[in-house]
Amino acid sequence: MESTISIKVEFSGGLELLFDNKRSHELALPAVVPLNNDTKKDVVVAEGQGKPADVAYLIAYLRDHLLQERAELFEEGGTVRPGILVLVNDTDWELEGEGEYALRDGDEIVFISTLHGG
Amino acid sequence: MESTISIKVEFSGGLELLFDNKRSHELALPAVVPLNNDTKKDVVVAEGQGKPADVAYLIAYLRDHLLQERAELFEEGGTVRPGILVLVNDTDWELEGEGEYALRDGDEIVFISTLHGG
Amino acid sequence: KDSETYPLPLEDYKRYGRQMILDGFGLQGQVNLSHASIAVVGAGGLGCPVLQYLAAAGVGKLGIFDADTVDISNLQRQILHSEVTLGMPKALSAKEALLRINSRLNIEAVTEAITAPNALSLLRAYSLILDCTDNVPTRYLLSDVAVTLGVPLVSGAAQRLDGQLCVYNMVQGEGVRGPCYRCIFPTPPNPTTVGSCEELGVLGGVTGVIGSLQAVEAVKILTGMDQRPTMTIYNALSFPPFRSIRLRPRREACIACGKDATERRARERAEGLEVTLPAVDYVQFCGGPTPDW
Amino acid sequence: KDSETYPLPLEDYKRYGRQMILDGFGLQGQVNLSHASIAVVGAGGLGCPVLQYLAAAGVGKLGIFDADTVDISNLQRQILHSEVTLGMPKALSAKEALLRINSRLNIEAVTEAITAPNALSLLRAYSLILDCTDNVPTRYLLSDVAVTLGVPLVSGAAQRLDGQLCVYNMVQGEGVRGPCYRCIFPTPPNPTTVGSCEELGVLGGVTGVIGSLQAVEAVKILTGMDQRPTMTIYNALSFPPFRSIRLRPRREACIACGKDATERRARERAEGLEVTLPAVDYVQFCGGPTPDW
Ligand SMILES: [Zn+2]
Ligand SMILES: [Zn+2]
Repeated sequence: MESTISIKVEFSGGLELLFDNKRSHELALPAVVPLNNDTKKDVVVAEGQGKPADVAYLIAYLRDHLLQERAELFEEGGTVRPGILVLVNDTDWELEGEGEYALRDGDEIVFISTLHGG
Repeated sequence: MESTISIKVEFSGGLELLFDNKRSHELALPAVVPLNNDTKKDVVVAEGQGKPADVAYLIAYLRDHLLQERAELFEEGGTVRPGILVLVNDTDWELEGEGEYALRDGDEIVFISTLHGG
Repeated sequence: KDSETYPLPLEDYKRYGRQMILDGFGLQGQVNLSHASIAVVGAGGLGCPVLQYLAAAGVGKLGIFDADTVDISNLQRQILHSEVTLGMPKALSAKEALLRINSRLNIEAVTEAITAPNALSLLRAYSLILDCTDNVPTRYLLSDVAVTLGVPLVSGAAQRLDGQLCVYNMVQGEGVRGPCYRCIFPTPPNPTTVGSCEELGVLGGVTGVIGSLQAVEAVKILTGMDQRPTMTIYNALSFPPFRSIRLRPRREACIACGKDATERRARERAEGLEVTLPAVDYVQFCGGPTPDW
Repeated sequence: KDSETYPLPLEDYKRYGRQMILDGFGLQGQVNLSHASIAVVGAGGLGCPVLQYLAAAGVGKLGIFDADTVDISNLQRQILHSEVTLGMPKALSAKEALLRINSRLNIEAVTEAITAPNALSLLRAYSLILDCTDNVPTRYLLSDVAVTLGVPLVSGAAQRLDGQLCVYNMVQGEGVRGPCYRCIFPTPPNPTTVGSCEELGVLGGVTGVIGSLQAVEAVKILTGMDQRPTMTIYNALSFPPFRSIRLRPRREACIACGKDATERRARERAEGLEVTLPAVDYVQFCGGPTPDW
């Protein structure tokens, strides 16, 4: 099956600076992805060896394909670095299973860097 | 056909005072309604004599069933009184056909009274 | 000689540095602000935070228009006025407070009420109008003035725990402007449907939120940051507390900004006549004299 | 004798009438405000509008905590300070400005920096803490203090054209409290990922929006209006400019507000000991000394 899902990604709190200064991105992701979140375009997922694209895969995908520089400002150990909050359709991702949340067509995922200025 | 649709209605800018001081209402409306927006519960719509429930019907319904007092503060001549802006899923209703917009299950309609204070 | 070399006095680089380093603002943004003239109509709950932030940001000229005097009941939210300026015209009280923040400000404080006969001449010198007023007839009048003078109108309103923000008559690109107030509300509400702050009350922080948003919009317009015709509404008790709406385009039939009115003004200009407002009796059009605010 | 008959001085009915007539506020709301003590930590971009609106609203006691002095680069947004108070401690400059607005205010101006050793004793007298600071270690410290003292924390932040607002440790009903800052951000960011206002800049109006929202939240808490643990984020250039998020519940394993920490504090209280903060070196925990803001 070669189907893809379309999602919307937003960056806020300065994270957009890492992504070409664009806050809003529309992405098409493969519906089924490797268990190890390998994001190479030509990777083949063997029958029964994949999982639905989830937020953990999205984080890897953003790091590998959209990030312009300094990956450590966004990703750390397979998840977002400390100080970044993730929203799944305007809900704190902790309520949705964090990285294991399986993306659905039309979902909106927001990455917010917490601010400290006053 | 006896089907109904569920919609969410919000009041803002002081209009909620006319509706039991409740900003948020969940409503179930008949999917098909009389052409004349008769909102009586037992009205029978003859085959081919109805229309899909639209915003004009919703305004009549709110006036007849939810309004607590002083209908002229909400409705006038089959539409909202001057100074009230209507949103269909966060879009100005003028872009959606105003009263003729056919409601869909899950729609959110917001009625905003324009404010003048400073 | 400095003014030949540098587009801003040297001390301004230090004073306004925190905003000049913003993307899309820069030195040019600060130069734009320093040359801008903004009319703030109403020095009450909304006008106070608006004036404060525009003064602090280094706007070249500020016009303060208010015919009221400071009353004790204003102090709960009108944070430029004080116990010491009770009874003073608000425009003068605000001017005094602003000069404390920024002594180099050029301020025109007008204590005359803005009316249809004097509005165009009082506001002609300004490149942007901020509506911080508290009554319906003046809101329609300011919208018509903005359309007639071809300047954007940043409109704020607050009552109880509710606030609204909208930018009218905004440039959208090549000759295209967003809707005016009349495009959205062609018919004024019946005065009996309109409450006042005196009757309804208002929370000070709510006026602070909306006034600050107006100041942000003004800076965005003057520095040329991205701008679309949207309306934002706020309620302190709702979830979500804010909603933003994309507005309709301008109405062809609008008596202020529609086709006929635009042609009339073009004709007046071509004939060297004074450009005029739509022929409307604002007070009667809005159903009678302004209620007591 | 008046004070026996009336819960408020008579002039207050006039001065605060515009908010006392609000639904859910009323006379009791004003009485609550007049008895409240609020600690505002940071008298900078956020603290200025916060203090202004809380002072105007008639809060009984305000604590202003800031160890900085007024610099010319502050004046672009910190609207309680002025050219006249350059070089003065911000806490004192702010106090002077607030007393002009409301001479009856009871203000404690503290120019000592809040640190782990002095935080509990400095803040113990307050029923609500507002975080208007500009650095990571102090944000964690204030959250821990709020949890330890059992008071809500209204937290604001602003940088560039972005702002964030969140209420932590909020009472949710019978013994249930919302998450603390550590529940949401258990691990502090690496200092190299954190910019300062000096490096990144900030627009004055943005601090006005967030500070005003903090003041509204404080009034909601003190008057007992509806409250849920949500976070609101703002960007002046986004559409929509505001987003609000429902937050997770508190974390059982949180080192500040989780099960173990709560039991430790209960034990300390039972044994008549002084209640203590989590054993954290805030500066080291956050990866080194505070950057230069
Ligand atoms: Zn128009
Ligand atoms: Zn916690």
